[in-house]
Amino acid sequence: MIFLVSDKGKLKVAILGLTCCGGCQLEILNLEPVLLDLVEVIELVNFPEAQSENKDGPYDVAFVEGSVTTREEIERIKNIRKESKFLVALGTCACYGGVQSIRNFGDVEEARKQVYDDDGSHIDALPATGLDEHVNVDYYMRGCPVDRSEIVDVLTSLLIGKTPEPKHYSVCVECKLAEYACLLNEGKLCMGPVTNAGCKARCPAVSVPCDGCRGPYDQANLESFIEILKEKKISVEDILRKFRMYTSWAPQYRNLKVI
Amino acid sequence: MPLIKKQKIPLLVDKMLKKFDVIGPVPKDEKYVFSKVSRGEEVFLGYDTSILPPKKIFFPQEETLITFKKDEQLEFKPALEDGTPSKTDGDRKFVIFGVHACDIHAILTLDKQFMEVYPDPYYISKRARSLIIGVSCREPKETCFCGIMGTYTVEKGFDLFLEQIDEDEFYVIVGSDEGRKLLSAYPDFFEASTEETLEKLRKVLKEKDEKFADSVSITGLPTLLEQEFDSVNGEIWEELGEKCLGCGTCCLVCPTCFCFNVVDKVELSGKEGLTKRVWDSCLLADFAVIAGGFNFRPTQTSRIRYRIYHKLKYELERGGILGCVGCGRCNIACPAGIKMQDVIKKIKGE
Amino acid sequence: MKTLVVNPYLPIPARCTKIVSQTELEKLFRFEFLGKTIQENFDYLPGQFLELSIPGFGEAPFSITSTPTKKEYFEFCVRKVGTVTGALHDLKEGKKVGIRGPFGNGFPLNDLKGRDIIVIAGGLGLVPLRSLINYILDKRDKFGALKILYGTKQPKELLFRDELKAWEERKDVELLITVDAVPEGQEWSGNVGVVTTLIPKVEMHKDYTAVICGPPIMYKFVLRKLDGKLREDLIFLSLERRMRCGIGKCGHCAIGPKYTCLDGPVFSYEEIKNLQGAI
Amino acid sequence: MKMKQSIAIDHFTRVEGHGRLFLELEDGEAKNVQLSIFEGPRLFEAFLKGRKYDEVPPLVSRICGICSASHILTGLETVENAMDIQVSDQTRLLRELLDIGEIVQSNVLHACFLALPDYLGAPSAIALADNHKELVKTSLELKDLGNNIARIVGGRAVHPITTKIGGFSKIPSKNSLEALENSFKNLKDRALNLVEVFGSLKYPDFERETDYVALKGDKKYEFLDAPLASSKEGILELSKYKEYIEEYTPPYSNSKACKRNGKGFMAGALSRMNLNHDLIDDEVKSLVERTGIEFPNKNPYLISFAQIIEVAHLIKRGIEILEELKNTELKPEKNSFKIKEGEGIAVTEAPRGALLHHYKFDDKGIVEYANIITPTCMNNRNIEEDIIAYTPQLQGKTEEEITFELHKLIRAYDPCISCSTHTLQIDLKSK
Ligand SMILES: Cc1cc2nc3c(=O)[nH]c(=O)nc-3n(C[C@H](O)[C@H](O)[C@H](O)COP(=O)(O)OP(=O)(O)OC[C@H]3O[C@@H](n4cnc5c(N)ncnc54)[C@H](O)[C@@H]3O)c2cc1C
Ligand code: SF4
Ligand code: SF4
Ligand code: SF4
Repeated sequence: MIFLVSDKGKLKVAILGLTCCGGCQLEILNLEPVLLDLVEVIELVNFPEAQSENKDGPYDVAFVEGSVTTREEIERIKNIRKESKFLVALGTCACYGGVQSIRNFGDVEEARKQVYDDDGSHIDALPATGLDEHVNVDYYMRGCPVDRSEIVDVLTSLLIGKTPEPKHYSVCVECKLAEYACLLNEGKLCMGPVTNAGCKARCPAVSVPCDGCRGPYDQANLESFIEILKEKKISVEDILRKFRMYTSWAPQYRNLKVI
Repeated sequence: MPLIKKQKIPLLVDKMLKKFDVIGPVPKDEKYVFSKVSRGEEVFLGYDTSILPPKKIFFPQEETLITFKKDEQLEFKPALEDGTPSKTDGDRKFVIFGVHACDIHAILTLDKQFMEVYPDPYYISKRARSLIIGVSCREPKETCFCGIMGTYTVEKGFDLFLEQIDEDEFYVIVGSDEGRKLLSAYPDFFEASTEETLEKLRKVLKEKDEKFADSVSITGLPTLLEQEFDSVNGEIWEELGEKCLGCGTCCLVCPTCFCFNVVDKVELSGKEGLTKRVWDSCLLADFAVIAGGFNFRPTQTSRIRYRIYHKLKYELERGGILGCVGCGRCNIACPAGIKMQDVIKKIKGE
Repeated sequence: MKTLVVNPYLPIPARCTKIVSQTELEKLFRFEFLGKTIQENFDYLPGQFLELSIPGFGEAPFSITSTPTKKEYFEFCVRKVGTVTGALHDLKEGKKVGIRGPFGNGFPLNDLKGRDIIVIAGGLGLVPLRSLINYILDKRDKFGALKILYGTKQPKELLFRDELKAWEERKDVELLITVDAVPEGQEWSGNVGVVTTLIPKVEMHKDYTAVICGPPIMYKFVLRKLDGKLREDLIFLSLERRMRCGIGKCGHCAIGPKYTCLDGPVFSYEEIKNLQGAI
Repeated sequence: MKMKQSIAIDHFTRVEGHGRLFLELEDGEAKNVQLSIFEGPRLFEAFLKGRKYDEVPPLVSRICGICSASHILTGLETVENAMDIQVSDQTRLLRELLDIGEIVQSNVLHACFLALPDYLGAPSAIALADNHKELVKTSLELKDLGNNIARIVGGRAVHPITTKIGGFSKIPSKNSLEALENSFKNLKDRALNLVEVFGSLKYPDFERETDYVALKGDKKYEFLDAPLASSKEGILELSKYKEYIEEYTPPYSNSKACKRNGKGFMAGALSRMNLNHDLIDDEVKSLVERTGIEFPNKNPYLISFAQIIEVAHLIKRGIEILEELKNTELKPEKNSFKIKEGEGIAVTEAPRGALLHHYKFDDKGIVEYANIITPTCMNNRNIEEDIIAYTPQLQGKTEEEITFELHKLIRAYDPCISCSTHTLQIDLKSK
């Protein structure tokens, strides 16, 4: 309900991690300018990366970063889900599996055996997936890493009792609003037209084509996009590799046919 | 009527900067953008086109409309100053230096949209403080089609217009009283014109008609479109719909597009916040979705068709002005290579 | 038509004075502007709408469902479907929201005065029509016959049950109600079938004026049933589109060259018959 | 009768990633120590194979969010080594600046947010704010400065974007560099003051001699551009790293560990300080001298102190760089080069210590072989050895106290666990 902050006290928040680089949690710690204001309105019930006194749920909101890569993690994420009213998949790893899901395209078990020979049997390496292969996710906060302003937006939304609203358009929108020159039109493989907005076109901002780290947006016209790339004489291998960077395990990309 | 030498323009801008804010085309990443300048030489009049049109000055990409407070009392306040070029200088006027003819046409259509029926105070507050100094294009660019739209010259909507008649000379056309005042405020920079210069002007204008005018014209287009909507030739739309990426950039760079979305933002305290508008695009999938998920334009085909109808037919029916000025920005921006003039030609069967 | 404020984007606060639950998803909200003079001077036409804003959640257009003949308050009947409507459903009596308007053209009272009228409502479409119906009933001698056809998906979705009963009992109103289906566990002894099945059940002459409001898909079927029966310039439809401003600026509600918020939401069939994307 | 006792710390807190410690004590002596890292394996070296050379830096950046710039910079250097690409002084300077941002950010994060609460008796830096508001504020501002450098030079705080092979995709604007310089200058005194704060903390009384491995500068305290050296053996030749760093996989961990000459060794701020203390900025040096703590030093708890000394030093170095950049005309560069077959190795100092990358490319620039050794892997063994050496000193303490002390010791190393779990090296031969 409206202005929950004043009505109901602090929001109980957990910030937890599975397998990833830790960069998205770091983006929470990187909220320096508002961090102290933030802890006025939320209670960090469980945040092992930053504090040593942590409690189990229930939580109002759990931010979970990282991909699910081991059996133990499957159990963990299921427990976290049970304990959380609102589950945010924090970052591209939690949303889609992240870079480590590139390995899913080969034989993971085979790879593990090859490296560890006999003494590698203790290592559990499953295909790396996003959280939603195992539990329901209430909000996908995409990005490798996430944009810290989105963290604040989502928290303020939840604080007033409003379900945060996802964006339904591509990076190009933010790129043009910020008046950056179009890199795709210069012949560079920019994933902007098929990628979820929300990063304010960080990469085009510094003349680097979008790598698609926020994954495909829901109405992305992949067929036309791939056709356009080919017309620009970008090789099929380069196209495929670009789709296999950060969000290769997104359902739309998993079985993508480029040729 | 007077004349100005090319090399004097930066000096004129320097002088103007003492009294006005000046916004002009400046280079950025091998393209151009309209931006506030601090020195006259930053204004680059030889620019081809800007990524975003000068529209962003009156109608910024993001603009706060209302701020609200919710403590004991619920309070709404208009946020008028936000987003204006001279936030701190109160009502300092600003000069937009170097606007092309097509963009002036576009500003006229925006004026209609924002200044009639429920006048928009946010637009007006900035529009009323602006002076527009136009500049002519000497050559049409490949991406432009002002020839088709008839917008390569302009008669009103500016305070001064600099028509280049020579490598280093501009003929100054006065478009308003404010423009006339500018001339008399900076007499040192202008020269009197002679019969010879007038002759040059006539010649330049005549050559322009030859250089710019396109064999394709828009006459009859609205009627053709009337027939085209669901007709057998509807394949045009299907084809475009398949190609279009739905990225929306064509609208975002368009000087006459005016659609926006409205969003609220709240402070962490939950007690204060604001309502802002952000540019929107009818090519985005959920533009016409209503509660319950019903989408009035459910396919990309229906969306791109709507945009083209809006530009070439509906705007004309509503306000007597075409919604497209042929500036070519959408042609440049469209990653799918969809070009408005190609569509026009196709509809006209040329 | 009077607008309340010079800045057309500026909401003014109003207090919620009464909330009555209608169905599982719909509630009736009564509001009053904070200043007495503002409330007293607030005038509107049946069929017009207001923009209601809940700070932080946003703004949404809602038809005024009360009649302008009641000066002390105004009412909305709102279905919970999303952000703003969700927050509104959580609202408590005594709390405040922002209001802008009224906007839109409203029903063409001049075309209705002195005429026989048939009102066709589907689901939530009854909300703006209730304003018109009560207006007509409050000025009964100024209008001719009044026939009301109303359909919902299932019995439990019927709105304004008390009023429906009151209308039914009046001699000068003919009210027919139908439901699409009767799921198990719900009681219903009336008509079953979509609202168009009611049309052949009422007598109409060619000069009847029809006023229609319902979900997008309903229009096509109703118009097909009315085709040739009534004059096209005397069929009026109230349409819904996405709206962000209510004043013809944001572009979302465009139907071809028309703006639902400025030129509508009420259109005559004649006006939109050939309009691309209207129906 | 022998007293057997086992202690398990199941989930480390205030470290990045997931790990646990298992320890068996017999009469107070540590018999069996297992530092195990159960963060899921990521298999970077496996999926790097088949990628194109220019995808390597952004991909390896994702090994670790905290030291993403170090991974990128090391990756860039490796590719540039393999393909004989030279970079300009401008690029070198901007890279150094970016690196300073990362070291400052990471050192402050570790020393002030993760380690300091142990010394001031608080469960977290956020809780610390109740009694030490100014200290926490300074730390936040310093960390923010580190991140702002990355935002301005790299385009983003975590996983920088502008860093391309051969140079930068975009040069920071004069204005933004000026703003940076101002924040450096504003924070300088407070950064120097932190040296005093950390110099006066009561560190546990524990020393153990080990082999300290780090880059060794010649004229300058180096993070990017100097040879690797050991306190025992002097300069080490990079191309032969496999001869003097032995990687192995403990059967209880998802992370590799390293030894040299059959023993653990230390990488990180204390190793750097032990090898390069004479190259510290003079003003900082005299502050350090006043604390009475001397380098080289064998107390691993002093890693945090060394980190703070580095922060102060780097703030001053940053000001120097920014002044130099102010006087140069920064231009966008287009560095053209030829893709070719080759092999490259590079080592730099990431915040937690030496970071080594090694790749082989085919003639199309496709990765054929990748090997990465991260500082956390280098330190894993040394931590275990420290625990063995330290536990006798803890005799008589309760289990809770022992757990706390050991946790503190592990935390002192600032292990970055995500960083270490990428390294399950696989030679994925596609069949
Ligand atoms: C003139 C007019 C009069 C109206 N009168 C009434 C009335 O009297 N009573 C009434 O209840 N309603 C009325 N409505 C409808 C009402 O305005 C909407 O229900 C309201 O705007 C919904 O707002 P919301 O914030 O609750 O929903 P939102 O949160 O905006 O959305 C609700 C639903 O819309 C869909 N949706 C919205 N955005 C998207 C998107 N981007 N992508 C996909 N789906 C999306 C989804 O299904 C979502 O669940 C009227 C509308 C108009 C135009
Ligand atoms: S640069 Fe990329 S994101 Fe920007 S408009 Fe072009 S394609 Fe879209
Ligand atoms: S531009 Fe693309 S790759 Fe870059 S941050 Fe945004 S979504 Fe990620
Ligand atoms: S710019 Fe091109 S691809 Fe993008 S929405 Fe417009 S027409 Fe479609």
